[in-house]
Amino acid sequence: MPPDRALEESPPGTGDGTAALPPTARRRGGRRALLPTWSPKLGIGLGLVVAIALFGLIGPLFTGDPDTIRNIGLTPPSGEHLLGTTQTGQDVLAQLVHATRGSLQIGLLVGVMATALSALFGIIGGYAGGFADEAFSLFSNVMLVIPGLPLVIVISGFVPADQRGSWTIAVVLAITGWAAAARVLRAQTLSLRGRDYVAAARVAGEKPWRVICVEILPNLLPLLASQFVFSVIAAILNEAGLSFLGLGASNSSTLGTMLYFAQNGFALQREAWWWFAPPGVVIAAFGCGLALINFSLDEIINPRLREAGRRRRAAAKAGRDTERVTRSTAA
Amino acid sequence: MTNDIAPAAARPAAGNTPPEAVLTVRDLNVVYRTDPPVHAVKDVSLTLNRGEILGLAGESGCGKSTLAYAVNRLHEWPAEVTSGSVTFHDRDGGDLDLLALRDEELRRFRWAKLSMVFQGAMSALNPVISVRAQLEDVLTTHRPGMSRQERRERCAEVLRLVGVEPRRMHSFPHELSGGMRQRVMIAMALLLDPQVMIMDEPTTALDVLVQRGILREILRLRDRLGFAVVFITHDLPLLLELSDRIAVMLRGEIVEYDTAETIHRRPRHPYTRTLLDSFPSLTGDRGAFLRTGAAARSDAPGEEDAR
Amino acid sequence: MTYFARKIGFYLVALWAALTLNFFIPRMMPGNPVDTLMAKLQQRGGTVDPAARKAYELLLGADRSESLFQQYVSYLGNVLRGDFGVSVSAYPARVSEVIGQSLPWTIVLVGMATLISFALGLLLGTVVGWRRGSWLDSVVPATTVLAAVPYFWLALVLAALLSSTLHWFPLLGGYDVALQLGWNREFISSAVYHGTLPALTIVISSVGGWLLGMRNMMVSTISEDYMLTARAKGLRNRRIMVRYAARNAALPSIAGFATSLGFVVSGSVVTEQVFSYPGVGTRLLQAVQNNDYALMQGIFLVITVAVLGANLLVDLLYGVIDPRTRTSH
Amino acid sequence: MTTLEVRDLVKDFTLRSGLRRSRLRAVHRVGFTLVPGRTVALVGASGSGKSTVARMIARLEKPTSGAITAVDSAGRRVEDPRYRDHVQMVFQDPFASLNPFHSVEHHIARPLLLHGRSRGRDETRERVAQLLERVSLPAAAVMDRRPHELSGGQRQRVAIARALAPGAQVVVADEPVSMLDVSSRLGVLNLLARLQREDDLAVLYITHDLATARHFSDDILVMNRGRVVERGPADDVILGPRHPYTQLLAAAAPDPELRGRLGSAEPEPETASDRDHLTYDHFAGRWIDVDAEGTDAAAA
Amino acid sequence: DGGGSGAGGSTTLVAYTGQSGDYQINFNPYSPTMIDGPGSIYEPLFFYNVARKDEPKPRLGTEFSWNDKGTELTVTLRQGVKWTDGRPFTADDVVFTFDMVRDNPTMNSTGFTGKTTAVDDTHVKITFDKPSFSEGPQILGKFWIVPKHLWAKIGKPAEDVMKNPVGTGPFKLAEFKPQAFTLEANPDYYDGAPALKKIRYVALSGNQSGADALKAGQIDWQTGPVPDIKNVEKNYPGYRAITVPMNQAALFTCSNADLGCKGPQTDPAVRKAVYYAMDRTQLNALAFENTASEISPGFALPGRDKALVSDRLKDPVAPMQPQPGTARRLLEGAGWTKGSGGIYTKGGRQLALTVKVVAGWTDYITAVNTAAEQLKKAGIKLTVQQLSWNEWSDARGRGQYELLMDSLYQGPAPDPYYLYNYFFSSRTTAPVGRTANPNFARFKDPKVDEALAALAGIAMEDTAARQPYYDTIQTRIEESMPYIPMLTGGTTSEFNARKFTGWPTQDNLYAFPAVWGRPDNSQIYLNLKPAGE
Ligand SMILES: Nc1ncnc2c1ncn2[C@@H]1O[C@H](COP(=O)(O)OP(=O)(O)OP(=O)(O)O)[C@@H](O)[C@H]1O
Ligand SMILES: Nc1ncnc2c1ncn2[C@@H]1O[C@H](COP(=O)(O)OP(=O)(O)OP(=O)(O)O)[C@@H](O)[C@H]1O
Ligand SMILES: [Mg+2]
Ligand SMILES: [Mg+2]
Repeated sequence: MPPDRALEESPPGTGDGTAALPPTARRRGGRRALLPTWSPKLGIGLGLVVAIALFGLIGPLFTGDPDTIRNIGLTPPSGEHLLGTTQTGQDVLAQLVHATRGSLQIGLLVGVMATALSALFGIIGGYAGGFADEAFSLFSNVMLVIPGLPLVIVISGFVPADQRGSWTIAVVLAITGWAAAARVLRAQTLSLRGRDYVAAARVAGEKPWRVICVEILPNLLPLLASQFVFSVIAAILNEAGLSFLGLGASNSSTLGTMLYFAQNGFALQREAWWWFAPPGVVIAAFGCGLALINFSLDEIINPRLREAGRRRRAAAKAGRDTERVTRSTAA
Repeated sequence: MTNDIAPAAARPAAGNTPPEAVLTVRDLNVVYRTDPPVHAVKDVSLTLNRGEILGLAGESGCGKSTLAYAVNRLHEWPAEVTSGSVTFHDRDGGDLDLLALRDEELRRFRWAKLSMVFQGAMSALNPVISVRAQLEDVLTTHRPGMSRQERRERCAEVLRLVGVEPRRMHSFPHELSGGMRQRVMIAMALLLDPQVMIMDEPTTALDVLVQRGILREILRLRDRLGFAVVFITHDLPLLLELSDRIAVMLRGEIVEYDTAETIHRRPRHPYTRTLLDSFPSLTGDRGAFLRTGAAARSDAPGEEDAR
Repeated sequence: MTYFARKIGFYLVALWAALTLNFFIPRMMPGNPVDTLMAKLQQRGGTVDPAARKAYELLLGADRSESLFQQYVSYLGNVLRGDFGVSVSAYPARVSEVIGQSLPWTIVLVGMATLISFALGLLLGTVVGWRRGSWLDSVVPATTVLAAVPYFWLALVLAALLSSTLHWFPLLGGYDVALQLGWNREFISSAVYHGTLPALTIVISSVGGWLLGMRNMMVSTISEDYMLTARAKGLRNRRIMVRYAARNAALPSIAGFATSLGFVVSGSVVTEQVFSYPGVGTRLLQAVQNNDYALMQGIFLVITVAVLGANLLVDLLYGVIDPRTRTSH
Repeated sequence: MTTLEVRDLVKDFTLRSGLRRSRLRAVHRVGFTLVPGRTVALVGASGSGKSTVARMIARLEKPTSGAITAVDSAGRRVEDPRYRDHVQMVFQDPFASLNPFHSVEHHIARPLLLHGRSRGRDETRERVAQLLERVSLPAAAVMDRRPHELSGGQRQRVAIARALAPGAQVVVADEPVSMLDVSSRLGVLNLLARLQREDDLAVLYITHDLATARHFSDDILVMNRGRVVERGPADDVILGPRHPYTQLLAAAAPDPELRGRLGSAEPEPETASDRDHLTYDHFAGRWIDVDAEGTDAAAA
Repeated sequence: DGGGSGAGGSTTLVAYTGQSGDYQINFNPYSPTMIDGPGSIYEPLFFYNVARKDEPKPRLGTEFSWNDKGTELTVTLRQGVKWTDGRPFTADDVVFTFDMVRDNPTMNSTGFTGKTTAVDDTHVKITFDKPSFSEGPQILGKFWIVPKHLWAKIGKPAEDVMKNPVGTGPFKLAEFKPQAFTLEANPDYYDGAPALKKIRYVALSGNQSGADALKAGQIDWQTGPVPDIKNVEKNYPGYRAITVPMNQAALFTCSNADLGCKGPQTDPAVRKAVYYAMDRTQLNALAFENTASEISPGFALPGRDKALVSDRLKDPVAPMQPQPGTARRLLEGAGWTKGSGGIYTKGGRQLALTVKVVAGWTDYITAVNTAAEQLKKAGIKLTVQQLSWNEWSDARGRGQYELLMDSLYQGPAPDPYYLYNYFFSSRTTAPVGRTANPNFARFKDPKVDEALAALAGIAMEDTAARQPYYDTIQTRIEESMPYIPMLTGGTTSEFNARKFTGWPTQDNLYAFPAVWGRPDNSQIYLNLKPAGE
């Protein structure tokens, strides 16, 4: 009897479970498969994101009021103002810290809302099929072609001005940003819906919402995570773009509005790089960090990518192993 | 180009003339450089004779495909042939050390002398290119001198050989049934009149009835064209019926290598016996299986497995 | 044929829905064109007599006695006849005239840039994907940095560097305005010269996305079984890369390309702002800022039709490039 | 003990191509009865409608017409909410039928909880362990693993345990071993056979492998293009096939005993026969036209 | 040439009017969306310099006179003037133009009702049914005379874009492209062809690109902010800048509770406390780069209207330094008490105000943010709310705001009368909820209304007779302060003094030097000469 099948047919309790694991056992699967594999890319990405998040979260505790106006006007970085001041003498570092927090907040809000919307329309549509599916996918396709720019103004108009701020812009960005993801989710759900384990759950008597939440959703997690990350990047970038056009989150401070004020204050023309560069750099670094994290998520969604990623690293190691294997072959 | 199809060669394997080898594999080792490394093929030695059908049996993951790919050097990283040799004995007399071929030589060798048929024909055919284009690809690459007309005719000819109407040439793979796709793959493998054809589970995904039809086709073509076949499957009864000799693989090693008849009647290795017993015979004695009788009362592993 | 009928049916419904939304969205915006115009004149010329308000109300027809539904019906009718009405912000020009004047610039600049970035992305993606795991792969994350930089920021910095400081490119505009418009060498070379930097910024910021998508698809495609068949067939590497790998891997990108073509118009707003480039993006902004419903609707319609049209085209073309879809279901 | 009766089962699928729709009859007037302690095998080539029958029995698909009735030991009809307590299904692909995200315990505990067969964590865990041991798996070692950490045969055992968890007495096994490695197939089949005997289960064993159908079932139904073309005790059907399709199927099954058969000329399958729509019933010993007589006559 | 492409030849003046996006052809001087023409192509009868108290300069008219009651205006026309198509200009053209404006409500943007008759070929008479001295500058200075022989054939003159404009002006259209259009000197101009041969107007995308183009020497004249305004001459070699105080920046308040205004700002004490709490020096430095100047709480321009500033005002100009004491006294006098956090309260409600400002108007945003900090020190809480322009103007029109930041604008002649008539007359206001135009503060004072009515019947030149009424208006305004004066905003223009000479200077402000000022810019074009000629 081949030893590696010992467990398969051994009477209960006698097999020592671990020794008899089939060769595939070391492959990752289940919940652990949902975690990205560690790689330098992921490390750098997480590092950037965490650093910027901390910067935005606890930074405000250490800097002063970003709105404090000083008569010194525009000054380059100095010991007192590490990143200099704006034309109204406001401390750029303090502004940057608050703006980062504002942008993160918008990114997070949009990420959550857009992902929720796309999950709602994509997964439910995909699972329910039939008319609901047709209607949902038509709706998402229409949403895909609606221009977002005027929606910003329209939706802002419905929110009382004194309650307006990053929320409003986040809602708009979410509303205009979920559709593409929903299409992807729908396709994925359609394929998961046909899986036997979904059928098995139904045979076991599970309710539809439970099938969706417990059987289907977890397997969509990497995809959802990737879409979340993506919509956070997109939200921060779009918010900056809208702000540049003067349509942004005007009553809250974000990196976009900061850039907008820098631009309006002729920061670039005055070569006040300390005012213009940092917000862009923070956005770029944050987006880049998220993109790097997304690389790892991509590898979960499409395991073939992982193989490609591993090649190089393993190749270096291969030299050492060859020796060992050939020796054991000879034996 | 009709002389591409050699006149039916003698069938040495079954006859009395001493067998002439077309492919020799000696002490082949293949390792997957993963973490930890997998030693997928261990010291395998095989000889494939001209016109013979060699069955390669073994359960999933024992290294059958790895062996087959190694012969054609299809492996990419992380697979690596660590030692051994594969020699091709050409009809014209020359020997080719396949593992030593340079890239361009290897490219020329592939398909011209040794062709392959893979398991899933749907995925083995490019879904977005028509069947004809995929057939002609081979000819334009390996027979650059051929005219369009000749190419067209050659494709039609091989399709006819495998029993597919030539006008289906213009179809795309998904427009063909599974059986037809597999036939197209075989037709493609015949295009250059190779001396060896490696078939890696060519019928596993097919319906029993279709499978039968294809197997019959392979035998017929082999008899007519005289190529040798390496037939890989885990379906031992099928091999017993089909092949001349059988090699049984277990965890990368060949544990038994003999004529089909011997393996069927007098299996020596316990694993071969296990394998044989895994397939209840259709027409044999029903009592041979454990369903009824005292033995069936317990499904103690030893008994369940021992057959 | 029914496949096409179904597709076209879907697009018609989507078009109708989009048209309807386009009708209502601008109408929900606060403010009205007359006040906007008044305020603009005050801001610019200084003096506006209070009586002007009445005059402009009459001129621009701000008081709408028609019910919303009537407006909607006549809007749909007009749109079908290709009549989008009169632009308030460019009164008394017709919307079609305003758009017709600006659209070619946008289409040429942003369209070409999108095309170039798509082609370049596909090409680079093919090469990087084919040589996956080699040092080339480490270039990929770098391109995402470019995509993560806010576009206008990148554009402004590049413009400041390449135009203002190094004087390699002209700073603003679509051509040397001293030249005569027309299909002569001088004008075209001036237009190309002026378009290079804006196009470059678009390409830089968008090529990474195409590259990454194509690279990932290449990696997936390479492990398909038919790639193994192709290698076993002894085909040349180049042929395998192009005909087997790249051709199949490019399919999803092509669908994405159609969508991105549709967004050429709306995506051009920022580019045109930064480079003072003539085009329809600025018009959109102008329409939004001036409560110019008709112009807004006209431009939305162009965007919608462009997006839907591009998608329809790809849906139909997809049948040609991907035979599997032709007989699906 | 539950008995399951299938009568006059018909299933039509609507195929959509563009705006046009067409109907495909996947199952046509199929009828049979599953009784405790007996295994019925459903054999046939690909696309003959076997899985569709199974899915209708598992209520994953609604029959177009016909009836599927489960009757419990007291002779009462099993109505909807309780139906799943009685009838369960084992799927073909052990890799796809277990959710890679959940542990083995979850897979078995859920039906236990859903069908009120256990309460509380500890009891559930204990019952899961019992079930695992019944399917010859070391409960302690396996319980907290996830499907990918198990071999195919082990997974199929988990799937069987899951089917038994609600206390089902009718088990539909749709090609339970065709995806398994050759060497673990018999183990799973033997396990099914043992459970069937011990619990007096009624089993519908779906397969395209005539050999295992013969050895692991009492009766065999042969399906072709949605119809049952032959029925009878296992040996009678395999060794003495009457319907041309059954004969063809039997001839196609590899059999080392018949070495050399492949090379020799074989009769090409007749494309159409006048008996195509008839059913040969070995029990009755005659040809039956279900279209005329209904499945009651056949299922007798 | 300034070096950049697009600048044109060395005799072409490249002007940027702030146009963002392409031009849409429209040379109809009566169209609100016309892109140019008034003054340059079409001429008024006289030129009124709003920047300085000048006599009106003759253009098509040579003299004018009112009767004593101000109901009859007689104008003498210039002789020997030709339209650019060669036809002679006559009194008929003037009559036609005036009648056309009167009879086309869509063109009549000032509510002109006069009857115009041609006395002879060179004299026209306009009669009104009530005293209309104040209408003079509008009629004489802003009615663009158009050729009867062409315009009489147009069915709807308000809706024609005049692709080929024919006028009497010093310039005519040479070429139109959406990205730029060019005017060239009219060789047959009655005063001789202007020295400036070509003017090219270019389209850019706004202030930023204007500043960039200026830096690159691609434009010769623009009106708008540039970085570091004080050092234009150093930063842009050859260029000069000029700043003219013109519009008064103020915090508009919805001041009139009777008309439906709500909030603490309806209390005059609060408005005045805000007025005294502002640090105008700091505001000027931080928000306006010191280009703004003093403001009079009576809203006469301290420079131009110096003579009219009432000596009965408490402050002839608003204090540049904060006066916290005064503010405190005012508030406490009105019953406000300092509450927790240093903010005044009354009746349990905090002295908290919301100020609306247009998102994107950075100088104003900076100003209100700065003011918020300053007011905090004085115990007044100011919350800044940025709105899209559309919403902001909607709120302003309907009076749905507490405070907003905006500026008051002047009329067609250098006289504060127009501003008072626009912003402080009860005829131009409306209850909250209905659109006011432009008395957004909803200020209503019978004494002011009376004074305005009286002023309409007194000739503009008769300053002695007018002054008492100005005194009344200014003191009432100071008393009530519906628009809380901040600073007088300067309009800054930058121009290429190396390429052209003859630009206005602070000492010789012969026209308001804004490139978008029409017909002011034409007056400047007429004065410019290419350098070195
Ligand atoms: N790319 C790979 N990386 C690492 N290990 C691999 C790879 N491909 C195959 N293996 C391992 O090599 C061994 C042999 O695999 P191979 O595919 O040759 O088996 P096989 O006999 O063809 O099986 P099957 O019948 O399932 O096709 C297996 O243990 C497998 O896990
Ligand atoms: N959801 C469906 N929609 C449309 N047609 C279907 C559907 N499911 C099955 N069919 C069709 O019904 C017929 C019977 O299918 P079924 O899966 O029952 O066959 P089967 O006997 O189980 O085959 P196999 O041995 O391949 O599993 C086939 O022709 C199939 O194409
Ligand atoms: Mg294999
Ligand atoms: Mg099936």
